[in-house]
Amino acid sequence: MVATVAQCVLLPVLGIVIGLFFLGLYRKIMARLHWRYGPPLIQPVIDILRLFFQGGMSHGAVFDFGLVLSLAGAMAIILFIPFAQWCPLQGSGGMLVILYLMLLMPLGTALSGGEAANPNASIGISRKLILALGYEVPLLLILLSVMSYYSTISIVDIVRGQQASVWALFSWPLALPGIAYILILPAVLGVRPFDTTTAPQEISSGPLVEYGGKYLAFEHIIHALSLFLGISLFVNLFLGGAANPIVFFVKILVVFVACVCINAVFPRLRIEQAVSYLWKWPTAIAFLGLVVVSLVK
Amino acid sequence: MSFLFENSYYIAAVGLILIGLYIMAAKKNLIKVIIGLSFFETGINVLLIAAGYIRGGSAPIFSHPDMQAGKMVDPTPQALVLTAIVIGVAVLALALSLAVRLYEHHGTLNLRKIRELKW
Amino acid sequence: MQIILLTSFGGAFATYLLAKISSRLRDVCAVIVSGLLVVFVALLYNKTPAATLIPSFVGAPLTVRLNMLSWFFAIAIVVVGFLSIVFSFSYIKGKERADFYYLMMLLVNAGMIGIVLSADLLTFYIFWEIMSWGAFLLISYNRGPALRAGMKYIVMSVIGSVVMLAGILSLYAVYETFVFSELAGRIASASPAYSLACASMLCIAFAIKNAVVPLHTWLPDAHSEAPAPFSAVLSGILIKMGTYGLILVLYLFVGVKLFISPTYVWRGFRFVLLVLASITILVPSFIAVMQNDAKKVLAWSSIAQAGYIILGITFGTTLGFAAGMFHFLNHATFKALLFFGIGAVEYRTKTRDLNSLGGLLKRMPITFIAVLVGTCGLIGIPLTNGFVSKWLLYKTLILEGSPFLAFIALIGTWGTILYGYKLLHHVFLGQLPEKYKNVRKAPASMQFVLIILSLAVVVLGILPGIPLKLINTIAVSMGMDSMNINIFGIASETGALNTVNILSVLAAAGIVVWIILKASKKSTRISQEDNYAAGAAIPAERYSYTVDFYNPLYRMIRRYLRDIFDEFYYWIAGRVQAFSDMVRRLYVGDVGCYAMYILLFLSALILSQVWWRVW
Amino acid sequence: MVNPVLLLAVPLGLAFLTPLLAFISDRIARYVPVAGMLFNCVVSVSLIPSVLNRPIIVQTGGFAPPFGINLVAGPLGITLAAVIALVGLAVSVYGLAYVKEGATVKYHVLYLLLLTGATGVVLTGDIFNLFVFYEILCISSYALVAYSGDKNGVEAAVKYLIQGSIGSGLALIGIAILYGVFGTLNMADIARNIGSTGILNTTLFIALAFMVAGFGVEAAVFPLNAWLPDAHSSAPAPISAILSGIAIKVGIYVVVRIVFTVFGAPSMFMLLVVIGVVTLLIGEMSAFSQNNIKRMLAYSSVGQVGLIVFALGMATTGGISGGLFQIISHALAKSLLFLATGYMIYRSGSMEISSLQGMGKRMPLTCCAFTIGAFSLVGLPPFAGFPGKFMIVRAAIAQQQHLFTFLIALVLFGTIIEACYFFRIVQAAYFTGPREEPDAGKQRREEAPLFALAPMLGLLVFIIALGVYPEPVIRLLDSCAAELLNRFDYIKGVLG
Amino acid sequence: MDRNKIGKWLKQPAKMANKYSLNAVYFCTGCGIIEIPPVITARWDAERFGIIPVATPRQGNLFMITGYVSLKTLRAIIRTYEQMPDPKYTVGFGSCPINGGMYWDSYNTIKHLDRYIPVDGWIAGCMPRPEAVFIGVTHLWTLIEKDMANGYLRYREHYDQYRGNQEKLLGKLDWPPLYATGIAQKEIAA
Repeated sequence: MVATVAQCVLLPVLGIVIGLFFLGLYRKIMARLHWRYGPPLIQPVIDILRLFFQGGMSHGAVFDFGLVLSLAGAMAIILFIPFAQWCPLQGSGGMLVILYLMLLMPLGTALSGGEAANPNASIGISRKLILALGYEVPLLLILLSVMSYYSTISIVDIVRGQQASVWALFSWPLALPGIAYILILPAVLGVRPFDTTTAPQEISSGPLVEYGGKYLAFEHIIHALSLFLGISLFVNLFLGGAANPIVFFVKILVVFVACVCINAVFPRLRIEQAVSYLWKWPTAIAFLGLVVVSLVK
Repeated sequence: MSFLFENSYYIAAVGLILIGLYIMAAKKNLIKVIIGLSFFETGINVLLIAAGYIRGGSAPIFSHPDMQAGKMVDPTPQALVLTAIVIGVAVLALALSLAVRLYEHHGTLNLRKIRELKW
Repeated sequence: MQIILLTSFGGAFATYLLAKISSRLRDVCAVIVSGLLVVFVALLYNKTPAATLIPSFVGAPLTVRLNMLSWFFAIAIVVVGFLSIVFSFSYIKGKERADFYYLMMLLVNAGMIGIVLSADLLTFYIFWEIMSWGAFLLISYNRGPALRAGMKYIVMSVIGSVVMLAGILSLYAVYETFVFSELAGRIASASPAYSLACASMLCIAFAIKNAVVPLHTWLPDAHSEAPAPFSAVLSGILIKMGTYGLILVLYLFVGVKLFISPTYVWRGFRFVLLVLASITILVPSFIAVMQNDAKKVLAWSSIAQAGYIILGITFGTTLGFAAGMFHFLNHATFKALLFFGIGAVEYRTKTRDLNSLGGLLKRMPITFIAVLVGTCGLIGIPLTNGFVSKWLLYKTLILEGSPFLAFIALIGTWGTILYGYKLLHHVFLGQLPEKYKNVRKAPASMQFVLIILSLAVVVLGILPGIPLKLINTIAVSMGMDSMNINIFGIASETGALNTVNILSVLAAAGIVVWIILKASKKSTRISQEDNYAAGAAIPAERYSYTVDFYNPLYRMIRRYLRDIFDEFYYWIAGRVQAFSDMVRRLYVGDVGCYAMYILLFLSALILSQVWWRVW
Repeated sequence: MVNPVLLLAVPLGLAFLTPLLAFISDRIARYVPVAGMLFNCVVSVSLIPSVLNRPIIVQTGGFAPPFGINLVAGPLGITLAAVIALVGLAVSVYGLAYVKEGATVKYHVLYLLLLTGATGVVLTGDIFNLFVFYEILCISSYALVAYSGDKNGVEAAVKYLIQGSIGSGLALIGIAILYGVFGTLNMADIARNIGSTGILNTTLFIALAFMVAGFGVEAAVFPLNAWLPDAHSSAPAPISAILSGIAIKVGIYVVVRIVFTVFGAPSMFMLLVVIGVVTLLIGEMSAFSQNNIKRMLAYSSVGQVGLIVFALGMATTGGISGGLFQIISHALAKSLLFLATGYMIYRSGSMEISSLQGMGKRMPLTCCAFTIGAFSLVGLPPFAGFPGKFMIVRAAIAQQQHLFTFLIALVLFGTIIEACYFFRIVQAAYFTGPREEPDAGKQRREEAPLFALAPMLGLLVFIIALGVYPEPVIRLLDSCAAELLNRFDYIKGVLG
Repeated sequence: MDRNKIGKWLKQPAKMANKYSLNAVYFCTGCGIIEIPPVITARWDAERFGIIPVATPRQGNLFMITGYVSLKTLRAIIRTYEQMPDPKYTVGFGSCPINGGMYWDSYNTIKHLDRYIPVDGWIAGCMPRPEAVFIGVTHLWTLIEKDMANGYLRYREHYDQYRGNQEKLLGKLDWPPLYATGIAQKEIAA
């Protein structure tokens, strides 16, 4: 019981720390790929600190509420996804709960951005939701293939199943959804070339347009958490999770760095281009994967 | 030949009926149609009478003690025909009076032109 | 039982008569009647009375009975009916023909109660028809486009009715009975083809009412044009009478054992139903995204949600059945809530055009919260009731090896998210247009209804065990396996659900974040005019991006989402009309020709006999 | 025990008394039809229990049945007589208010004659007598159609007269042939002579064909019904009501009586079924896109006739009692519709459906009556149309034949079309037109007068009562069906 | 650069965070903006110092007025400045904002930016080189360190004056005053 509560407290903090680290790393890697020196790794932390000391501007109760919902949702999901052997809420609904809790992040941001009443925010939200629809099609196919392959809706069982044999990414029918997941991973994470949602140059950073001060700080944290969550979901589903936190951290780090390195060289896609990409190859592969999995079963 | 002779009443009746029906179906003028109606009814009346007629039979009245019922023509059709004639007259009268009214309204009795009520 | 029916029908007419005296009296009477119904039905919990209404109608008695299944439906009917009456107070005040409106509301309500109470198909059919034409009169109530909607509704409804009549009588022709309980035993023994034919006919009728996809076209128009309180009833309850009918057919007449048995006939039947249900989920969800009329969005959404219910019920496992039943209850709550909410907005702003609304959050906060909760339920955000039923559905679909169905259902949920957010955003978020600056809060009676239903959505989401226990009882009585229910969800080896964990985690995280938010440097409150617009001041009229909200998506999917069935039905209707026009050209108006008709008939009759001896 | 002859004698006598009374006072003359129909109503209803046991045979002039003219007051005859009297009563009360100008006295005379004819047809046991009553009915209806003397009325009357005369002439030919073959005019006697072979020789068949074609004109089955839409739509409202409600039902009665009882020709049943379905479809489809409301109602009558003939042609107890029930419900509902429409047209001044806009406000009760009548015709519970339709469909499905399955599908299709146009009118009456403030509505009310409203409400009560509790009537109709189906009982009952 | 001195961070976290996270509002007022891209891209890489351009004033704390300010631009500048959250720093960039520069006799540009919004520092030159920008930033750090970059406080303090100047030049402004104005105006009148 105490251990569970401790995990419940610890894991979100860990998630935030790792997420911020990833953000810093992301900026650093990007800078290096641009032949720049780049900011220090802790630059995101400095930014967040600064933002907390800056007075924010609130548009109303829902403006606050949306962000709280978003961040709380992000923190809650961490408890449902195994971090190595730690998964405090494994018996509370499994993958399906994760899927639905993941909605809270965009929904909260969308509510908050909507209350801000800025058209740029509206456009950004619209893009966010369309993009989400775009990557959910292959993502759902992928998740369903994994779940029906292991005949379970519990992510812990899926991890256990892989640890018993091989990693799903390297096992036969599940390799297809694995590849599809790799193809859509940047879209899930919302990094380049799929950062149309918050494109600063086009729509003044979209839903974030009215965020200043602590609100923006929260938004950064949410972004950090979503990076962490997206990758740890991938690691759990296809790279067999991990037996101890260090290995897990290494795994997500490797995946993240690979993902960033590959995608940093792409220019930003237009939203239709993004969606049509997502609905072509990744969906086709994922669909094939689901067909094969249901035939194999 | 004898067939024609023996059935002459029936032939006449059927002929009248067919003439009447032809007129009613084919003629344009309402008065002619009414005349056709009259033909038609007359034909039916003849048919009824013919149905009860016995060649050489007497009137169905026991005016003579020797008379046998078998030799008499059937009286019932005659009674029927009387009724039918009355009915026919009534219809005819009504038809003619309606024809007058129709002419008042339309200025014509041509049934091909009186087609306001259709479809 | 009789008291319930007497109250419902008598109450309707009493209300109408009292309305002639005073409108205040009418309102009171309507509320008393609908409230009494709630009480009566609630009192009958877990009782199984039965009664005969008319000993012999057309050679068969009209009987009523109550069991858990019908109680489950009945309680939803009376509660939503009660709330819709309460909501109507301010909504209908000052509109024309309010007396008639109340009469019809109560009558439709009574019809629905009759449907779920009836113990035989004849009674069922009679109440069904009463409900149908009552609904027709209510749908047409708003005039204008409502006429077309009403026409469409009643034509499809009548088609459904005649098909159902044919189905009922086909059953009767073989089994010589209308009574459910007697039919239940015997159908399994009949020839599969015949019982399949009967079942399909009944299913078509129920599918029309339930708006399963090829038969759905009446619903979007009817729902959006009906008066708001009735839209809520229509969407929440009335179309679910089709669901009730389907349950009767599939689980009672056919029997779940036979229905999910792997025999060729029934497997095909079930397959067809499942495919239709998944199409019903998928396509309408995305059509809803493209609508610009708030109630049309909800209407299409009703079709899609009905698809979930049908999918659950036709899937045939206990979990699937539970999902369908629970989703019925949820849909009754959150969709009624949404219709009420949008109705309140419409009442205040006199429009439901999404492109012209906006920013009402600051003017109608309670309504916003209600619609937010309703939308969350619709999407299935955890801690709302929609989540639990969808969870059950997905779980059974995945574990029983139908991942494709699960996929379609999940994608449908994404459509739901898109239009759900669109609804919230266009009505409540964004800039408040000048002309709605002075919009007032919804009236108290409306707020009461909204609050009650919002609470219901949340409470059922946190304590799903309450209805699930009931559903479990029903499922067991239908001959299915029992589920392991606890108050916070479901426990099993293949994946448990525990809402209290989710609740506590979310609540804790939310509180922590909230405290951080409040504890850090205080933010200044700014108005919506103070908004970043590249350094320009906000134009006073409007500054809100709502037209073509999902434009890139529309461009991509619009051409695939034509309502071809609607077009097809209109085409058929046009053909029939043209053909009818041709037929009536037979009566040319020329009496000679008519005389020829008579003679031709006569000669045809005689000649056919003389030559061929037909007769 | 009342003598059924009174059912004929009283209205007939009153008909001739009316002009005399009119010398004294026009006012009294107006009430004569009401009195006559009230009397008929009471007598026929009081006769029902006794005829259920055995039919009452009335001999005229003391001749025993084969020779004299007799009345056969069986269950079917008395039931129909009661319906005729009931609808006649309602329409005559309506006429008190509606018929105000023109030759009112002649109207009442003709009206009484029409009803006498109708009652006579259903009660008589003699085929020529039947023809005579039939002609009384027809001639008075020709005259009544033209009663208003306007353009359409006269045109319709002329057309009706020509077709009707051809029809009755053909029927008379049939009677003549029968008489030529058997030498008797008593229906029971003819039936006995024909026997139960089931297959008719050519002569008999020709007689049957003539009679079916002849009487079919009044029954308005498909190719013979061209007069109906004209006459029903052009006649004054009460006459339309009585024609639709009663006259065509009498025609159907005659056809059915001849086919079932006199000839006992099972081979003709199929003909009836087919004709019925064709009539139904053509009637409903023609009504579908009508803009003239009365014409639409008239075509709807055609459709209903088709349904009734279809039901009767099935020749099963269920089918026949369903068809008879449909006769009753249609008589009530259609006359209600015509009565209601009469005042709606009177108030709006046009027969176009579009002119019914806002009628629901102007004449709420009339509109309500119209709506319920329409619902009943469509066959919605809890109105009288439902049990009838239900029984018909049940009987058809109970046949368990593919042909009937197909036909019933067509019938139901017709029902759907019927629903379409009736609901359209209901919408037009209630939900179109200018939206009004609730207070302003009261001033513009122009409800029909009390005398017009009372019969409508009376019919309404009957429609609902029949719809809610049809069982007694169905039991009555079952014995009527038995009368039709067991011709030997009929023969035995009449001839002893 | 004292970015890595943990003691300072613990002592004055707000000041340190403000210093090393200067987010510049990406607002191209005039020709001077042409020098900003080299500053933030690979050649000079301002991100080393935590300086990145951001899309909206809500997110930024550094406002660079890059070049001449026409009347129309001034309106937007004022609006943008007011929308930035406190603390915020303004830097006049190039000679035009300082004294009008080559547009000193133009009818349509302003000569002294600091009449309309408070300016914390100037970077002179026409145009200043990127190096000058970095020098300007290091000066700004010093000012922040010494609490002298207090333009936002001055703006609040003398809001009436600023607003008065703005309205005198631009006529009626489309947006309501940021701070309450009544009391101070009375003082002026007195």
